[in-house]
Amino acid sequence: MSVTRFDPPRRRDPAALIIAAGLAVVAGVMLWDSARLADLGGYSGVGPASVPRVVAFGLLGLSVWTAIEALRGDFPQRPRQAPAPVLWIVAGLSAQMMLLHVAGFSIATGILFAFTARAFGKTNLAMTIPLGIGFAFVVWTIFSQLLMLNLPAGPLEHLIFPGA
Amino acid sequence: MTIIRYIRSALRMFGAAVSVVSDLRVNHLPSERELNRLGIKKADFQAIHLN
Amino acid sequence: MKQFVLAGLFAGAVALPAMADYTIIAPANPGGGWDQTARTMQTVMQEDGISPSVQVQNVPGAGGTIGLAQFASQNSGNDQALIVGGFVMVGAILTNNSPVSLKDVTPIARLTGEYEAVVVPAASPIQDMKGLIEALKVDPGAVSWAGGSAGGTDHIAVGLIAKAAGVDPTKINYIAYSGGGEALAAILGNQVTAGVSSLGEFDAQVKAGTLRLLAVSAPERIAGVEAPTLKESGLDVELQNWRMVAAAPGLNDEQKAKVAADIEKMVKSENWQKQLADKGWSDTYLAGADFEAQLAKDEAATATVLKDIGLVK
Amino acid sequence: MGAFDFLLQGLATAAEPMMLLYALIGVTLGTAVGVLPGIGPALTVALLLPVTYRLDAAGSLIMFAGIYYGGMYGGSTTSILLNTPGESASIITALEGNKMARKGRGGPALATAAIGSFIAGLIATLLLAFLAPWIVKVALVFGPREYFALMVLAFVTVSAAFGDSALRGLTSLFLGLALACVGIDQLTGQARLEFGVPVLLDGIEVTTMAVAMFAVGEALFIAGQRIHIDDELTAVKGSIWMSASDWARSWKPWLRGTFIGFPIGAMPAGGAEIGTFLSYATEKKLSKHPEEFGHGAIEGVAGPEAANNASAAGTLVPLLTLGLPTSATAAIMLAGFQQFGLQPGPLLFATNPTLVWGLIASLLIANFMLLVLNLPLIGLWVKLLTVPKPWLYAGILLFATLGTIGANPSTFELGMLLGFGVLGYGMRLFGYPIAPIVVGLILGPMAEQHLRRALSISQGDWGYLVQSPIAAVLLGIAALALIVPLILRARGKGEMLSQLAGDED
Repeated sequence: MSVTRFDPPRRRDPAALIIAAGLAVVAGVMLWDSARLADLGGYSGVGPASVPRVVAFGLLGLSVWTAIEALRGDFPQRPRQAPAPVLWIVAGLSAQMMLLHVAGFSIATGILFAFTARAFGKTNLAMTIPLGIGFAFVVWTIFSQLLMLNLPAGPLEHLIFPGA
Repeated sequence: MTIIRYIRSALRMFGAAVSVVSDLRVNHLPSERELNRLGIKKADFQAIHLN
Repeated sequence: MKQFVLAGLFAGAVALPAMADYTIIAPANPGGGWDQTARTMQTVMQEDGISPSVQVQNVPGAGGTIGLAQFASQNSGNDQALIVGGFVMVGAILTNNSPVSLKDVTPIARLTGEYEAVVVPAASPIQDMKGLIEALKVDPGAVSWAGGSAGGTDHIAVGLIAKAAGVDPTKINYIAYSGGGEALAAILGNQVTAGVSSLGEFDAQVKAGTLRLLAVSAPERIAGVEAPTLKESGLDVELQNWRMVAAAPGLNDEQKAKVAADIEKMVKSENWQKQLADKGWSDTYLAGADFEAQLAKDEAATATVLKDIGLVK
Repeated sequence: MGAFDFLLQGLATAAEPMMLLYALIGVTLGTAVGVLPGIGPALTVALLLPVTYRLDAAGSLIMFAGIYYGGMYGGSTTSILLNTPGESASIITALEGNKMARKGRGGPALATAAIGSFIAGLIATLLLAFLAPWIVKVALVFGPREYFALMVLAFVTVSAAFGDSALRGLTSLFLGLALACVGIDQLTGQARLEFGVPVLLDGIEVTTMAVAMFAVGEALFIAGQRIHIDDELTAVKGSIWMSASDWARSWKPWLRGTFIGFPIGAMPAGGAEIGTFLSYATEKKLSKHPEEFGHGAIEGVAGPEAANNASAAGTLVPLLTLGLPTSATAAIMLAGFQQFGLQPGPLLFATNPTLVWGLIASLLIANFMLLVLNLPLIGLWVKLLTVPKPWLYAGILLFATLGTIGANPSTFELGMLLGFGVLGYGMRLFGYPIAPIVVGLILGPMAEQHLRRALSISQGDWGYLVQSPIAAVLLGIAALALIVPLILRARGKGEMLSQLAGDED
């Protein structure tokens, strides 16, 4: 819910061309997948492959439309974005994903917490990582022990709750 | 006559509201013309921190 | 915080090694039949002291085959892990080409079961099973059947009925819904010719007179239900949508006997019988070699029907 | 039994202590997320879905509805005191509300917003209760073709007609429809687009997708913007209570806002915001003090705030009676019903009246709770605003991933969360609306199944789809809604271009 102030440029937009290509690729994958499905239309005449095909052709059409708008420069200009904070959050999510089953919920999520705070300007990771792990551990305790949610436990959780 | 004018103005207002909202949904600043139709000054609108 | 730690340690210390802490996998979303079965087992086993602590874990998806695959691969030799399953799983394994089948786990016992019911809207000109079969013979496409998901018990029932009536099962016009409840809307709204689902799904509407019950798939008449069996209607079809419990693969005989004994203790308890009565489930407990024989029979029959319907090649 | 008896029965259910507790949790959480910028009710409900696995259905749904109502209340606080809307439906409140606060009339502004929300919530919930049985009666004859037509209408209105660019709206919708194709086809049991990944057999989790789009995508976008405006809190000075003239100037806008907001919320893809803008414009037109607008006119707070709460209740009409979500929050609530194996729609009123009427009645109770929570406790809510952004977003992402992990602790699911989060970020960056992709994912499979069922019943005769008058009318409206804006846009192009040339910015 944020608003960008833009003035309409009139030039080719390579990024929009990439979007058009991406849409075409998705359509291609859907067509390829639907080709291997058995036609079990039965009495309706519309089988499991029909709707994916229709959606794929729709996407192809939208891809062409996007390409035309891109070439005519009708695409809206994008707000200026700083790449570093975005990458910090992506890195945090990736770290959590890879560490989750190795290090357990608290450590993995604590790193995500610290990296996100880093993206928003809290740069001192030596302080935010322990803080994040502590907070994530409290959350883990509440949700896994009280609300019986199935959250992966790691060394930290096993240390304090040997039964987990 | 007045009824027709009333309906037309209501419809125009509705159209403007739809257009402003759809602009906001895709993170665009609505156009001055649409905002004026709703009785909103663009400067006032821009003063709101939309984030 | 401290109290939690202490409580955790305490709970760990008092757990007696002789009693198993079971984890039951319900391979479906919360609220469904398998989930309810697992949670009823949890209640009874804990309350009757069969197991001090029982956990239920939902692993939904693909007719239970996702939960089954996860269960079989992660728990080999673990005699504290159980999974709930049922007849729907037999079909789902075949239609989904699941790499894991019931042969990869250790089936322990059949617990409960429900029979299928064939209904038509009260306004339908069809009065009995004979009328429905005649319409089916004239034009199979014109008779639309609403029921649960494709390849499930309801679909198999329709396939078996068509086959028994001498109609090509590939020609049936079966309309799948995500469950009997959703199919009910279509039947009540006169959108389809007939409906097939578990008797329990239609019970209230049959009693209210908005649906006409044509037949049930039980071997003999069910007490309190005024409808003939399919067999009485001249169709040699008998089908039960059963639910079972299985243990992990790779158990030795001793472990298997221990799990089977715990389950038997649960089923024989008053608490279990009371829970079944509350939920309207019938006790169709069957264990050991008898259950294995029944399972093999059901698997073979299902495979044939699914091939006949055209869902499995 | 009439609606009134059902409502009384529902009140008995909703007044059970546990249900009251759920409602209280819901409205408290809802107000909190309404106050905090960056998290809306849709995201909150999506985050809570996995946590409520173990709770009972009625209690969880009552909690979700409380969050929805609470979110609509809470959004006004930040608009008035910070000039920062907590929710898109309270943007317009900032216009007059913040001006009032700067003049030291923050108290009356907050009061008229809270009382207006209460009155609108009360009337609109009663309207919901009395309208629902009628719509249910009509909807009971709905078959697959009528539902199919209804969904086509929702697709069109959510993506094409209301989008700034039909291209981007439709692209978002079709991406949602493409994702909806993933998984086992329910009508034949065949696996589609699953690429050998067993988790995908059951399709893409709506909650994963929604959390990724709303939480991860939003956090990435805000982080990338880097312009973090220092929010300036306007202290509430002077009397908190409304003066006699404030009351006199507020009551009509409250009522008008209610009757503008309710039907717009009930329209497919209407959304709460449209009602708030319309209410503002109406109040300005009808006001005896039009010159005060733009300088803190109380009508400009009272009307829109009533409209946004009324539209929340309006949204529940199609959701409960037809199973049709018309906003992102409603779409997530639909996923909540489905989690408990319930399908909202006419049949739910017949098979589970206790739950439906308990839910409706609990909305009335929630409304009273909100009034109590909001008037005296404003100071407490304002404190929430002092949470610095780094901790706020770090917390949001922590809970976003907690929800996903709780539902399914798999690396793959987290990978999807990240992937869809980046997609959501890209969509925001390029001006693609988010709602169509979510609606496409949720309604896509339903639309496909209804279409194929309808064609199965008619044995392949496409004409059957339009032979029912209801279905034909719905499809006709959908076609108009798709084509008319395109024509208008094409015709208006020349005019627009000359406008652009003349625009100073």
